[in-house]
Amino acid sequence: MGITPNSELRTPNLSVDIAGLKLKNPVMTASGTFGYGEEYSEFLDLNRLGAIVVKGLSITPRQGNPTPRIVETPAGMLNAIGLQNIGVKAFIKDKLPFLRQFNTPVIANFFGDSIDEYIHAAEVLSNAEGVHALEMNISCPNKQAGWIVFGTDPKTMEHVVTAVRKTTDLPLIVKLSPNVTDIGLTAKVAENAGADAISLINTITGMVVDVKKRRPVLANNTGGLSGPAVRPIAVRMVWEVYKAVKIPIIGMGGIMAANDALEFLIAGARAVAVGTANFINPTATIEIIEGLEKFLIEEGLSDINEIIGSLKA
Amino acid sequence: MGITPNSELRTPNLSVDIAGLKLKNPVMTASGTFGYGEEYSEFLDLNRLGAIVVKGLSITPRQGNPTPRIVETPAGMLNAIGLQNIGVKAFIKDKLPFLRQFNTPVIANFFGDSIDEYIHAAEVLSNAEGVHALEMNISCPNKQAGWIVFGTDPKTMEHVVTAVRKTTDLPLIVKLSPNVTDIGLTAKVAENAGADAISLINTITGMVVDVKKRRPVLANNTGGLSGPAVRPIAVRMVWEVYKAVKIPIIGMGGIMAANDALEFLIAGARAVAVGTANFINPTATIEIIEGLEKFLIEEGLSDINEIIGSLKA
Amino acid sequence: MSKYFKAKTVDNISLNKHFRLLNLSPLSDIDIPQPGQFYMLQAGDTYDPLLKRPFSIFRHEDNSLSFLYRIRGKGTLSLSHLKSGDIINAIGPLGNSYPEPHGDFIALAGGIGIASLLHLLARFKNKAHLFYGARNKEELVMLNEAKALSKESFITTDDGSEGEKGLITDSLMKFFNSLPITHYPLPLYACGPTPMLRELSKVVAGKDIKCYVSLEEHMACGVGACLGCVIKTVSGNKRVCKEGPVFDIKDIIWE
Amino acid sequence: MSKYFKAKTVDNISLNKHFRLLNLSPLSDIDIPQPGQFYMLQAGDTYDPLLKRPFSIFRHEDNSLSFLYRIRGKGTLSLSHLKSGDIINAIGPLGNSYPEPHGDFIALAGGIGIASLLHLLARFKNKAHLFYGARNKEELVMLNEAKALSKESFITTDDGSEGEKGLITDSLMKFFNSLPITHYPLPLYACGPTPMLRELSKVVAGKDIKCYVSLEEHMACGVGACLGCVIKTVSGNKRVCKEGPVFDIKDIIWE
Ligand SMILES: Cc1cc2nc3c(=O)[nH]c(=O)nc-3n(C[C@H](O)[C@H](O)[C@H](O)COP(=O)(O)OP(=O)(O)OC[C@H]3O[C@@H](n4cnc5c(N)ncnc54)[C@H](O)[C@@H]3O)c2cc1C
Ligand SMILES: Cc1cc2nc3c(=O)[nH]c(=O)nc-3n(C[C@H](O)[C@H](O)[C@H](O)COP(=O)(O)OP(=O)(O)OC[C@H]3O[C@@H](n4cnc5c(N)ncnc54)[C@H](O)[C@@H]3O)c2cc1C
Ligand SMILES: Cc1cc2nc3c(=O)[nH]c(=O)nc-3n(C[C@H](O)[C@H](O)[C@H](O)COP(=O)(O)O)c2cc1C
Ligand SMILES: Cc1cc2nc3c(=O)[nH]c(=O)nc-3n(C[C@H](O)[C@H](O)[C@H](O)COP(=O)(O)O)c2cc1C
Ligand code: FES
Ligand code: FES
Repeated sequence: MGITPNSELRTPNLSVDIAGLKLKNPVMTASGTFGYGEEYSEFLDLNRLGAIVVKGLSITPRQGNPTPRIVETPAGMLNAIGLQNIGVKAFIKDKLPFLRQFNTPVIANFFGDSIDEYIHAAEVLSNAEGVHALEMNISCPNKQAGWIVFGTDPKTMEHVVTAVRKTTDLPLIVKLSPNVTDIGLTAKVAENAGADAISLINTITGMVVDVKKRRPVLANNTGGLSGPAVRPIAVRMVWEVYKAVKIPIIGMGGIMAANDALEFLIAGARAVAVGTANFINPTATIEIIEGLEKFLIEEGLSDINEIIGSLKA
Repeated sequence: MGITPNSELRTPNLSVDIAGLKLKNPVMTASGTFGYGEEYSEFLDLNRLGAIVVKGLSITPRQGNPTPRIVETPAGMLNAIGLQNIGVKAFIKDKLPFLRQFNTPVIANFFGDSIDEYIHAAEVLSNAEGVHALEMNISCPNKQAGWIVFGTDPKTMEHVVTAVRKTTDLPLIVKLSPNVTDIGLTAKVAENAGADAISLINTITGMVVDVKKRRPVLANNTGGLSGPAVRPIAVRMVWEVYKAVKIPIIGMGGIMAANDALEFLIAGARAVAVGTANFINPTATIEIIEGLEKFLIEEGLSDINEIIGSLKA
Repeated sequence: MSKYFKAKTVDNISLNKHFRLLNLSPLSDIDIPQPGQFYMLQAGDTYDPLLKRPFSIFRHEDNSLSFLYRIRGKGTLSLSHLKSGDIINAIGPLGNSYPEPHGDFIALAGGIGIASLLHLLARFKNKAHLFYGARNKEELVMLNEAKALSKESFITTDDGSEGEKGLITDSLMKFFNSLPITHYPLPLYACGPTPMLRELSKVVAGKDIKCYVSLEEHMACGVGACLGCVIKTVSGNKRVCKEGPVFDIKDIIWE
Repeated sequence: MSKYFKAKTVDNISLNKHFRLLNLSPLSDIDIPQPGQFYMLQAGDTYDPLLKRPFSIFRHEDNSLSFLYRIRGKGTLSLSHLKSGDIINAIGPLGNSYPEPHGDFIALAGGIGIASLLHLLARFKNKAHLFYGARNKEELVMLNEAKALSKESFITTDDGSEGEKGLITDSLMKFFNSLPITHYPLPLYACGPTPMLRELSKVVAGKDIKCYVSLEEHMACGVGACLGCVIKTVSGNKRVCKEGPVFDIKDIIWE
């Protein structure tokens, strides 16, 4: 398949740069689907990952929602974990030491119920040894301001991103909610408020009804849709964001295989995150990394950066 | 399965009322997936349908987009037909006579590039014998006002719905775009502007990339996602709209079987539309109607209206 | 008698790495398919893959339908998993068919395009001047069967691994040039990749010859309802699944 | 030796309308499963169904793994389509296991709950006082096998079509009352529907008896990463797939 001898010889460059953070390859884990790295370390070598994004953290521990928290949908799943987590302090004390053993950057995903909670979590995480970047999950309601979801209201979003930007020198990734009319606009707001990078998409709100019980299947009624079902929406949104901002993009949403990751990279993502796929195939990330290299060789390309944003549309 | 003898005897009532329009059952076809009724008439008896919603019509004929117009996605498909249609006049002259043979209400779906086009199409269709209701597709850009999609901008939407409301006495169904932050709000705007009913969801914008060609698969780059993949999103949106407005709701999005239709009805839809499912199973609508009746009998219910909006959440 | 029916898998024979021959026995009475018509087929009732895929009728005997297919992606891969006894859903026969030839005719097949033409060759034995080309020997599926049903045959492969090295449209061109002009017009029936058909349109341009081509487009419904499969013709948009798949090459506007 | 492996379907035996016995032979070396552990299984590589489903290890012999399952929805239905030779993906063994009994023990099974307990009965033959209940005779799957491996057995069905009519937890209660108090504490191992386990918690309440129950929750990952399967315990949230599925009944906070 058009493999020229010498392109077979040299292995192509897979490393990318996200706001000064050098990744050995563009494949990271999606927050909340990879725990704090431990669970999957028996299935794959964490050193091979581009980055590890940990489960969303808050300033204080969270118990999350009652069960059922999970329900399957066609080519997807809804989750309503309710952001259960051990809190930033326990994370730094009990989980970071394990992650520091690997030469893979750790990105701490965090969130809050209020701007103050965001600021505090960001401060604590910024001072922790072994946290290389912060990913802000703004798909949560602002309990102080009438439960408006930070990520769906430009003003609220601008405030919280600006505030966090002031409190950290780490690369700041803002993770967008897809539940908006104009994703390019929200990305622009984040960029102007000081984000170093954009990641998307977070899950899309959905519901499944148990028709005999006349009840939503999830105890929380609604949950977040992820998996292959959302991929075409996610790829479209990454492309719109790529046209709207200059900062790098981390694309995710239904990436199951290398070909899916390539769709995101070509549409403008400089890196990708793999989420739901880990549940079905614990070695999905590794297979995707190998698949990207294979693709570059077959296409006779020497550097992954050559295809980023290469979409002819 | 809990069938009491007498509930077996009397067949339950399936008929529902949408803004004065009486449907013998709540199952209609989704616009654009059933042509003008002819193609599927050799597979099923059109008299059995709750209503027939025809392919979207414009005041003048449209050629639509170049091909590929269709691409499959996990548990879904993208379409970029580009609203190809024969125009209202040819519809009335060549297609309505066929549809008038059946005692099934015909709902004319229509759209325009400008408020004027909407008004003209609505006028012509309202005076045609055999058109029982109008469904306004507002998921199209307003070419006079900088290509803002009518359905994603409350102001633009209010204007066009108000204008059309003035021009027709037929039941006016406004079909919402799901590509918005707050579907309840847009539904409210439509209700206040004079809509008699709300239908949702239209397709969600998505993209699939051909990684070897570095091109979107669709000639139009993006297309509208439909099929089972979108169902959890559609059910959630119907539930949100049910809580926001008083007018009846027609729910759709990934309905393949009776159980899916029940999810929508329980979440608050008074009727449902079947789209993509027709392509996979031309008799899907009939099987769904029979499945609804079976469910009511098994549950010992005598009237479909008992389950509409019965969600305990 | 409905065009939407269930059929039982008789067998699903592997011809080589890429090609399979699927034999189905319908569980209800079906319409008799004509050469050039197609069916929408789907294995299993999962929603992934979701849509049925179009396949030309390859052979029809009293109560059996046969399809020759090449494994490309999800849909054909899932078909290849079918085992004897498995039940599948089908819609068909769909679309128009090749107009009947009266006497000799030319059949031009590119690769898997042979699937739809073989039915025509079988129906009108020893009348065809067959032109069959493919990338290589392996892609020349059902070559012997096709030859046996034809009066004469011209074979080409891109790599010369079988027949002449070169494009099948070139040897067709040679054939035309060798003919005393009076020998036109044999009707020509062609099925194959779009580039081949586009090339053919140039070959026959200006010639007084009836030329029918079977086209491919992505399809969702297969019955004319979705408008997914349209092509541009001199008389406007036409649906490949309804007005086609067989078109007079002179009507097609190539893009 | 990875816990993520491919296995070949040996056979997939239909026991009756609802139940199947799936025998797999792993294509690579695997860890040895303990009674109470489970595997995440998935047939085929379609995205619908998307997630693997959890199934208790029913039997393990040198290089074969057996699973007893009841067809409920999409996932188990697709498993039921597996034919000999089909390759499937599996993750396991996962979770903790039943603590070893020393001497006699009580095994309480509700319906398909027998799947995880039978492995325990087989490992410790003729030590179990078996309590096995189900809706009806048909749902008492593997009854004879379970009886044969037990010292004594008490059977109930909701409709009395086999054994005593009534709830299995009631006959357990009777059993307790019949015992001279000194005869406690035999350890008790239970697996079955949540209502049965909740009932059990009342039966053993106040009694000085070690009682271990295997719980069910919807699962996505099965390895502790997604937090989808948590239950509330006296020491906070626990993951059924990781800290469980076997818990000391006294630690569980029922909702
Ligand atoms: C009228 C007609 C008759 C056909 N007859 C045959 C036949 O007899 N034997 C045979 O092997 N193939 C035939 N084809 C082509 C066959 O339909 C495609 O190869 C098949 O749909 C590919 O599906 P897939 O999921 O395996 O591949 P996908 O992964 O879906 O796509 C692979 C490629 O197949 C093409 N394709 C995908 N979906 C469709 C679709 N719905 N319709 C048309 N092309 C599509 C696209 O070019 C795509 O790039 C016919 C096509 C048409 C339109
Ligand atoms: C640790 C554990 C061990 C199990 N062992 C067995 C066994 O040995 N044999 C057996 O037949 N069953 C066993 N189950 C239950 C089995 O996992 C479910 O019956 C199966 O997942 C149903 O999937 P489905 O797609 O067929 O049904 P679905 O249509 O998905 O759902 C039907 C019902 O199954 C339950 N369910 C759905 N998904 C899950 C899930 N991911 N985890 C748990 N329950 C779910 C829900 O209550 C749902 O209402 C076990 C469950 C767990 C948690
Ligand atoms: C079980 C589960 C838990 C998640 N938890 C978080 C989280 O804590 N923070 C966050 O920003 N995103 C979270 N997500 C969203 C994912 O990081 C990702 O954005 C989304 O799942 C889309 O990617 P995927 O389709 O590959 O899973 C979670 C997703 C899942 C499925
Ligand atoms: C091929 C195709 C064409 C469509 N054309 C129209 C249209 O002309 N007007 C409209 O309002 N909706 C149109 N739709 C949207 C459907 O009516 C429906 O809202 C959507 O497909 C979701 O339902 P489904 O998942 O059951 O298909 C079209 C959908 C498809 C798949
Ligand atoms: S495939 Fe739907 S119109 Fe041809
Ligand atoms: S199933 Fe994911 S944590 Fe248990």
